[in-house]
Amino acid sequence: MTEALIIGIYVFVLAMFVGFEIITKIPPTLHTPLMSGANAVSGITIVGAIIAARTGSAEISSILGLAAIIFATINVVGGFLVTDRMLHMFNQKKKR
Amino acid sequence: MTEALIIGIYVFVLAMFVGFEIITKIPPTLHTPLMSGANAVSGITIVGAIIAARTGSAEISSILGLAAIIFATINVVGGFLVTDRMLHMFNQKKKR
Amino acid sequence: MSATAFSPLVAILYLVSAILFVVGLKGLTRVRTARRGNFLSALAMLLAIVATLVHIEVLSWTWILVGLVVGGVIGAFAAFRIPMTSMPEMVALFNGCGGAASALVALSIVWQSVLERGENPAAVTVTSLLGTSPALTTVISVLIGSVTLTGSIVAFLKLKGWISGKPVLLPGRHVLNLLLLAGSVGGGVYFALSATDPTLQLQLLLGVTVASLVLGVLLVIPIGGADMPVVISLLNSYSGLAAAATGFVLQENVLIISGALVGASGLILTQIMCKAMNRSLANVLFGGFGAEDSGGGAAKDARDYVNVTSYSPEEAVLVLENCESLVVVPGYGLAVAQAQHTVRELADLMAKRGCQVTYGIHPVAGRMPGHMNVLLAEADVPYEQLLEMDTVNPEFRNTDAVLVVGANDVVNPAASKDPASPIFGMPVLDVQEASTVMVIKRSLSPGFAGIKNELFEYDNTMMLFGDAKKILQELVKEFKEIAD
Amino acid sequence: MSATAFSPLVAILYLVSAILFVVGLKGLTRVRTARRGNFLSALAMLLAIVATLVHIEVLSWTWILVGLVVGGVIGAFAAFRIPMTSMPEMVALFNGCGGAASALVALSIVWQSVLERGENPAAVTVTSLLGTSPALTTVISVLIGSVTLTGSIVAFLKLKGWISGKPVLLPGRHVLNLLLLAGSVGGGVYFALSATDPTLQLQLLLGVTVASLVLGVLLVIPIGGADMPVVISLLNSYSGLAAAATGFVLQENVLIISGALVGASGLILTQIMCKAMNRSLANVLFGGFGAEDSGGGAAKDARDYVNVTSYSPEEAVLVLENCESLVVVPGYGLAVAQAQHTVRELADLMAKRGCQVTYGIHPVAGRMPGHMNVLLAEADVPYEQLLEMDTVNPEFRNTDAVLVVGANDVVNPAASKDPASPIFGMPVLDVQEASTVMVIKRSLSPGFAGIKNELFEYDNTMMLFGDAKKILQELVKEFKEIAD
Ligand SMILES: NC(=O)c1ccc[n+]([C@@H]2O[C@H](COP(=O)([O-])OP(=O)(O)OC[C@H]3O[C@@H](n4cnc5c(N)ncnc54)[C@H](OP(=O)(O)O)[C@@H]3O)[C@@H](O)[C@H]2O)c1
Ligand SMILES: NC(=O)c1ccc[n+]([C@@H]2O[C@H](COP(=O)([O-])OP(=O)(O)OC[C@H]3O[C@@H](n4cnc5c(N)ncnc54)[C@H](OP(=O)(O)O)[C@@H]3O)[C@@H](O)[C@H]2O)c1
Repeated sequence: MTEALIIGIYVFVLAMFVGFEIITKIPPTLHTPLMSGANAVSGITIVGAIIAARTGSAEISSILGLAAIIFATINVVGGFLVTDRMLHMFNQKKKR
Repeated sequence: MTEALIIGIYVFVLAMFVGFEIITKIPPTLHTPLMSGANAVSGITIVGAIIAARTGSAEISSILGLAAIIFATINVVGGFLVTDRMLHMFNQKKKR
Repeated sequence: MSATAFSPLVAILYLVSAILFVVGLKGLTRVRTARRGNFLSALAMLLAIVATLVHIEVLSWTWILVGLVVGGVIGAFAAFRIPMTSMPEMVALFNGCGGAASALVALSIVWQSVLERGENPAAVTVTSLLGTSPALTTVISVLIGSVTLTGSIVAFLKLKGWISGKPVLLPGRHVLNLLLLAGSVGGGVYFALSATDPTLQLQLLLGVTVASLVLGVLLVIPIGGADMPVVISLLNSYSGLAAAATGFVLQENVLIISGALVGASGLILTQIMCKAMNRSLANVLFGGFGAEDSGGGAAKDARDYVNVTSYSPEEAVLVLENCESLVVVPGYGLAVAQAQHTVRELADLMAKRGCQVTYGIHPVAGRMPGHMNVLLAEADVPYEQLLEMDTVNPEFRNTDAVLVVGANDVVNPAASKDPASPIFGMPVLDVQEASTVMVIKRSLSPGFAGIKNELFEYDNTMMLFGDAKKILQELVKEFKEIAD
Repeated sequence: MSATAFSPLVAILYLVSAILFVVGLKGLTRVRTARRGNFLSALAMLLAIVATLVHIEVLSWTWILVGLVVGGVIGAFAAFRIPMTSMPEMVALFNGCGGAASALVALSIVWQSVLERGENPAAVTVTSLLGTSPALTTVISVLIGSVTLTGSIVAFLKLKGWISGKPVLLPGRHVLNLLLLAGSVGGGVYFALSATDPTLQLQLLLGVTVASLVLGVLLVIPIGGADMPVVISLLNSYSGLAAAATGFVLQENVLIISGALVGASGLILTQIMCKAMNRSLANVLFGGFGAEDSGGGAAKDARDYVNVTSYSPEEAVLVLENCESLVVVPGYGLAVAQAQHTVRELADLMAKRGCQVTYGIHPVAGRMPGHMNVLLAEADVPYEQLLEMDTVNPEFRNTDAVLVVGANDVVNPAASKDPASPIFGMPVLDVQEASTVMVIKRSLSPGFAGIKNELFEYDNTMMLFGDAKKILQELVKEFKEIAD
């Protein structure tokens, strides 16, 4: 095991703890928005997709990268917008 | 800034988040035990003290290291024992 | 990062982005802060993307821009076009995209760093070039990403009704799944540890990919359509873990952190959802709940019921017009009939006559968490009128009438009375305590749990058979006639 | 780690240790799990120590063992010997030890890696040898560690009463503190960034050490003795941050993680404690609360009071023997008089006569959080009889008698009635609602906040002047006589 892997594991474990702790009691109304918001966050893999596609060559790796960018962007853009749409609905109601 | 420093900062920030999140509502009875328990944990600097004193030479660094070990061990041993003593009292009461 | 040189500035930007993700997700757990939380997460994502673009040596912008624009347009279009009530399907699809992206990134890294090297490609393997642990995390990323992709697609199809929502229980499916999993993991480990031949390594990788794609299908197929929200939440957690695995491959902390955040919060949310249905996660995943052969108390049609009294809308209005308090209990049927606007119209008419109208919302009514809230919010029902289960349950004994619109399991008294019932222990709405209970549904067919509901036989229950929207429209019409 | 080669096994052991610290600290926040939590933290520490010993190349065990044994014996001895009621002092001292250790480790690293090198020491500085950021974190560790050390010692002395608990308000202290802080930070930065001359660097480091030691004293001296628990909690947070800084110097993640955990949890706990007193942290640190010149409503003695009626223990017993319900409200005076056993004796006698006895515990009664709980636990008072403020407050109106033993501020009605009062807004126990209030204290001198308490003038208040233990003993004696 390399030092880089170990450090990754440290960071991973700590972030898991943070993830477990911040989600505690959550009202049922927010289950779906949280799900779709978190889902959008998992689109962070877009960073990797950009790195994969950066050569812009016609080689397989770049084509895979392009596909990855498209999929990841759908996930990110769609996810955040859909979440906002849902939450907007609740907020509107509360203001009255 | 070196990569090592940055990684340290990542780990530090994540651990701060964990620390902030795990302490939420805490009954007043536990304020003092938590304080002294956390205090004992900060004695983790004993790891550094051992490293500092490992040469066992008569040089200043080792003497500083020896002093550091003594202080850190007082903190660790005293802290955990005193916390346990306090908590023992509460527990006893509850069992009846 | 393996692909690029270390830059402190970019590392700091990534750190800020990770912090914003934490703060954003935390915000999403409170109604007051949810929207800002989502916004902060989106900002974090933007920051991460910009930092990446600044950081890496982009050799050609074309594909990156094409990818961003195409994906962005599709995503935005989908997000704005779909009706609110199809949210779970949409989230499933988006989630599948995330899984696919993680798997594709890992595959692309393999091609790029090994197969497409200028030197003799036959001489190097992923392991010899990148090291054992990146090779291992690559294959983990591919495995989890692929399972997420096909699992999400199956969930989507089930929710859309394009394939049967019924659990498909293949014989020996547990053994088959175990074999596939063992094959994928074994192949992956062999890929990372022992392969010395690049051709073999490539074959192994493709084998793992195919096996995990199949596994994703087989894992979700045996789960009933109505359990899909739980499955999606779990797959969402997986897509986070896949992103984290990609982060290990690229040695990028921001991916590891955000991926782990999603992984952990997805797991917690899945557990919360299972708890609300009073079932274990294992039961959801492997129980084949809702299949034809589901346990005792199964009911298919009217033959199981005695003493059911059916009423006409006119008769119902005679009761309703004298009510001083009404609780509307919506369920999945409201969504099917798209009757949210009509129910609101009726409620407004009643309120105008001085009746106090509230809505009793069961946490798992409908087919996704918050389903009823979303539906009623779309019809502009005031937020204050929506009462949660714990608030409304003590009120029923003082309520004149309850109007159950397309709900079934969430008002089934067996859940608290009959220990043999499959839903025994799930907290339900005690509508039977009210003076009169009106139930609108099309027939005596069961709800999601596939069991009989003796509420329909109670003496104070009036059944109004028909499509929810049609019945409600008739009620509204009758009411208006009275008013004239 | 700079001092040793990387070892995956040790890194994993450290990770397990860090996880145990998290789980342990979390456990400490619930009564049910607190003891196990403390045990897990101790286990984590043991694991970290063992991993370190296995890992590093120990050239001589003598000093390490001597250090561990000497420190362990002193720590254990102190922990077992001190009475429960001196906990805050003890924690302060332990905390000072932690700060000192962090500072010493940082200093030792400087000596070891720079000054004691075989080569020409004049040619290298900390910065040139270890790099800028380790140099910077070294000086941070020294700074925070030193402030923690002397600050904790002053807190200890104030609590012990060896120096005056009164705030010592030097003129111009804010300016002086700012200068010292600026000097330390400036010196530290210069040390890390620009020094090229090892002699100058050494002088700077010693200068920073001395300045921070002085700063620690000056920061705590102006704070009143009764605010020491808050100060100790804050210093506790600092000692965590010092440990984290040491972790940066050594590039050891387990130190960074545990240090940050303590830093963060200490901050939160400090805030919680300030909130319970309804004061801001800034007010605690810089307000000089409890000084001679403290604002309106200050009261020194009996001249400020009219209409105070003093009773004898015999008269009090006449009232008590007819009570059906009694709430004992203990305060700081109970601790001073060490009257916890006697109060319990009285309560038992009352209970035997059929009176229902409970204790009303204010969250900041006494001089440390949980002070009263610890005290009464020592006297074996059953846990169920201790009621928290929110539980007991609605009960007072139905209570026959309240026995206030050495409490003052926590039963001061001005907190809810008089907006000009310095303690206005702090939630208090509404003892005046009971039929009779008996107050045991030695005189009419004020409590910690230094203000008048008009409760003593109320018509339903009976003052019993004298040392709490003595008065209670007399009450017990009278009671026994009645029983005979
Ligand atoms: N909310 C979630 O997150 C979630 C997730 C997974 C599972 N579930 C499960 O889903 C169930 C939800 O309970 P529920 O009471 O809301 O629904 P349900 O028990 O599934 O019952 C829905 C009822 O609506 C009726 N219906 C369907 N279409 C209709 C229409 N057009 N007009 C009128 N009635 C119609 C159906 O009867 P007819 O066919 O006779 O009309 C059916 O009995 C629970 O068992 C829960 O555990 C919920
Ligand atoms: N608990 C914490 O964590 C904490 C921390 C910081 C500050 N504080 C502050 O401390 C105060 C606590 O309130 P409190 O009501 O418990 O105490 P208090 O307001 O300080 O009053 C204590 C009273 O006990 C009396 N007393 C002292 N020795 C006695 C003896 N031997 N026998 C009988 N009476 C004796 C004193 O009056 P005589 O001199 O007339 O006898 C004094 O008025 C609050 O203001 C709180 O904000 C608490």
